[in-house]
Amino acid sequence: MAGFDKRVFSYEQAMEGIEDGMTIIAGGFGLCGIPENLIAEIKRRRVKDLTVVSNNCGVDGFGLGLLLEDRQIRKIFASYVGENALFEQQMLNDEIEVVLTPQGTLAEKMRAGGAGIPAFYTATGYGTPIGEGKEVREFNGRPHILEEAMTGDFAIVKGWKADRYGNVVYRHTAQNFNPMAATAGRITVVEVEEIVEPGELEPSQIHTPGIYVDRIIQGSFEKRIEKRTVRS
Amino acid sequence: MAGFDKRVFSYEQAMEGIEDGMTIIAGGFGLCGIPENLIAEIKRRRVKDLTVVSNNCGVDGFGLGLLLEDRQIRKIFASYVGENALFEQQMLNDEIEVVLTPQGTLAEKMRAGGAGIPAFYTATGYGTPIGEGKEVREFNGRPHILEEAMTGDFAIVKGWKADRYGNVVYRHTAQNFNPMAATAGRITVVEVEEIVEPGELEPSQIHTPGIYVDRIIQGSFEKRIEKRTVRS
Amino acid sequence: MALTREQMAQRVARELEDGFYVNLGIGIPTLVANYIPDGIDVMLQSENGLLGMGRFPTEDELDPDMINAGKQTVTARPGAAIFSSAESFAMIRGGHVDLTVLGAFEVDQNGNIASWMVPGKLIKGMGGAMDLVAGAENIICTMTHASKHGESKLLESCNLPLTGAGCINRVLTDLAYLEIKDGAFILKERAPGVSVEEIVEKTAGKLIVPAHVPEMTFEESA
Amino acid sequence: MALTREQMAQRVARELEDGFYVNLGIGIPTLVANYIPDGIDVMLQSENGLLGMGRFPTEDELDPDMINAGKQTVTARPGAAIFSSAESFAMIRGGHVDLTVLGAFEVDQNGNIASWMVPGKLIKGMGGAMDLVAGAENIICTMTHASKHGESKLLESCNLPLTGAGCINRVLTDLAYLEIKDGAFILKERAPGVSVEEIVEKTAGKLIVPAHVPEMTFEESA
Repeated sequence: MAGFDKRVFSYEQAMEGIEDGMTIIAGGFGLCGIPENLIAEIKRRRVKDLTVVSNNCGVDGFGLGLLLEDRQIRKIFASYVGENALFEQQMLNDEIEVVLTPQGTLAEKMRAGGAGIPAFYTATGYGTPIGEGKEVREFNGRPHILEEAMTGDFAIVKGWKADRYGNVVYRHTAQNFNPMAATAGRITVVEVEEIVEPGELEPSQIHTPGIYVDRIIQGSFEKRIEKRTVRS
Repeated sequence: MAGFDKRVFSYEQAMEGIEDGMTIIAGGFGLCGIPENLIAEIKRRRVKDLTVVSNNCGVDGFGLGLLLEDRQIRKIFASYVGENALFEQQMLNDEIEVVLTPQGTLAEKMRAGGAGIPAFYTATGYGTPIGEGKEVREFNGRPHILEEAMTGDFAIVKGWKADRYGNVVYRHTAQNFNPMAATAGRITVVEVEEIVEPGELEPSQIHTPGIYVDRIIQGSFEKRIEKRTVRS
Repeated sequence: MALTREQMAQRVARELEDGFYVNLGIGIPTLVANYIPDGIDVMLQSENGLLGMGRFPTEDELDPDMINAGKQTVTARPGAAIFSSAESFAMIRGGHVDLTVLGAFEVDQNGNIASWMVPGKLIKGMGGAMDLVAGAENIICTMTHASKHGESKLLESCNLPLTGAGCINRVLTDLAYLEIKDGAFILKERAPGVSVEEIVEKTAGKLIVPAHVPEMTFEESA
Repeated sequence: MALTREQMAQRVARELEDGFYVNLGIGIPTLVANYIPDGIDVMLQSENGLLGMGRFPTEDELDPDMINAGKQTVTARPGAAIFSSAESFAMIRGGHVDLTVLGAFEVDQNGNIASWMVPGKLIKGMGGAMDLVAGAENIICTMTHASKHGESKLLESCNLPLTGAGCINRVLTDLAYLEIKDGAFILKERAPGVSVEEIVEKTAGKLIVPAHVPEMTFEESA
């Protein structure tokens, strides 16, 4: 790997350095735009006591749900954790700690983490259990709560296309949390459907500039659909 | 104007409603990507006592520099105000109030204003005159200062292409402050080089979604170069 | 008679204005999209990062990378924009969405809403609901007026943990359309055949009843 | 002899590492781009929203929509990315830039830097300098060691209003290359033909002088 060539050629290399107890920030919304092969590699490595920051926790047997099977996740920050029987069971048994976080606050915490903003005020959650214990301050006559940024030891991201330099574009609504996750990892790993040559992506149309990205891997994806809804 | 058709067909319409004493948030960096015709229209209307939020203040006779000629700007938030003799003179004569603001903080204040984040912490400016009088708080063992969001009565923005719905893309580094400015205006006016049909812009490649935009106008632009630098 | 889910969606749809950007929550709010009045164009925002949600896809259009916040596969209409979750909630939190429609377990006379958590039951999370109620200036709650056992859900003060404080100003129940103002529910309309007395009886919070409370009307065909 | 501007740029360029993202300020820092060593690839970040700044344009390539933070017309290299000012400073503030090189009026032994304001003189603004020094973990200041009148600019404590507090760890002057650590300047290298005595004399802040201070060398052709 010389200069800015961030390609790796195995999932083992892609997740090299992940250890027990680390914090993982993951892109994806539901099962859309999730780094499915990077998650599978984390399962394969059997690392434990992970803290995961992700909007959802996959479903039974797919996505982050895979990491529940061997109880690899100790704590998760998420906005919605339904659709997963194993998760419910572990939550009820106190085998997993869940920090429910409003979706927009979660996105902004990741963005702030990557952007060097240690904390910000938001009206979201004021007066609710989410605001308990948090500093309250009035701005423009309205109470807001202080929320702190989040970063991870690893960020795992699913892109559509990337160049060797790690510039990434996302496809449709598979973008979701991925761009913020990409900024917030000490080591950011992006798996994509296609790696193209530098110069092929229009510079002003890049969603995640390569400066945020440490490793790029090309993979193939199942892209499971959670709620298939069609019209005739 | 029905539904989401945000086109207007004269600069007079584009700046309708601007009044003395209002706050104008402007896109642009130097003379690159500035809403030059919207500025000219503000000059034509002779509105006074304006507060302007913009990284720079144009040059003598062009860009925001035009608004200095009739002393239309009472106060400006900017990171750099060189390149302008008239500006220097008004500043030395206390005819204009200048609130120097670090460039990244300025960009973040506009973004926060549009995003409903009333305030955020940043290390930028701590221990400097910029930090004086601002709350200091330690995060991760490092002092940060509290900075508040900025919004405007009007935002004036220069785009490249837009559709009727107000979805905008910017060209090259003419993007700069424009996307943040676009989010922070109570009334956001975007002038562009070309208006295209809805559907012509790839949805995931839109820089400014139409929800932020109130008026779109197609214009022609001088695009003056501040520091022409070429190699042979 | 109490409104059907479809009638509730129809009634909410009458609050839409041409050019509105609207976020529709899961359940009855989603149905509102089926009743957008003629001559009115609204743009649906889905908080996972889509402005301009279109119809459900045909089998041929089906794309796993194209979903809405309810995780259903959808399409984008021409002129749609797609963006990150941070940008999506910048829109929401920044007050750029014109109308938000979402369900609730309880609402009270001070505009508090509880919609995400029933202590003792499994908690699945608030998703984007807390951001939506904190960010929107214009919210309609859709809910049943009372539980199956007849207990009011329009309260003096919410019993359940809140989703947001003092942020709701309009409620559509299966019995009535109400506004919330100055610490009281104001009865604006009643469902066809539902008496003011029934609404009074099933409203635990402070209720202001004007002299005349019109009955909602629905077209037969709807 | 004191280093020329070109030699200063050359010396700074030796601190570049393959794969570095680098922000170069106006003046001598800009010249560093001309001396990138063979076999080393760096990506230049320009804070107006360009990662991967290329060479100056030819007349044919000249484009008013393509400038750098110094407002000069530039090009983008293949693999460049262009983005908003908020994104640009997210990179900077978030510590993603590997090396920042910028000028200074004064630096002190505690790593404070003053570079933007001389009271009584016209103030043009700090531009992105305060964000850059607060955000970067790795900064090289380029400056003259002393004023024309011989007054040191490497001080015990900056006299001028600061650009940033405790953020500078390396300084290249026309006389020496120094590190700042634990409240002192550490003399690492001296300009060719410049004596340690001269550097000691012209450094007002606490200076640690190791037993051996190597002389910088420059190729003749440079």
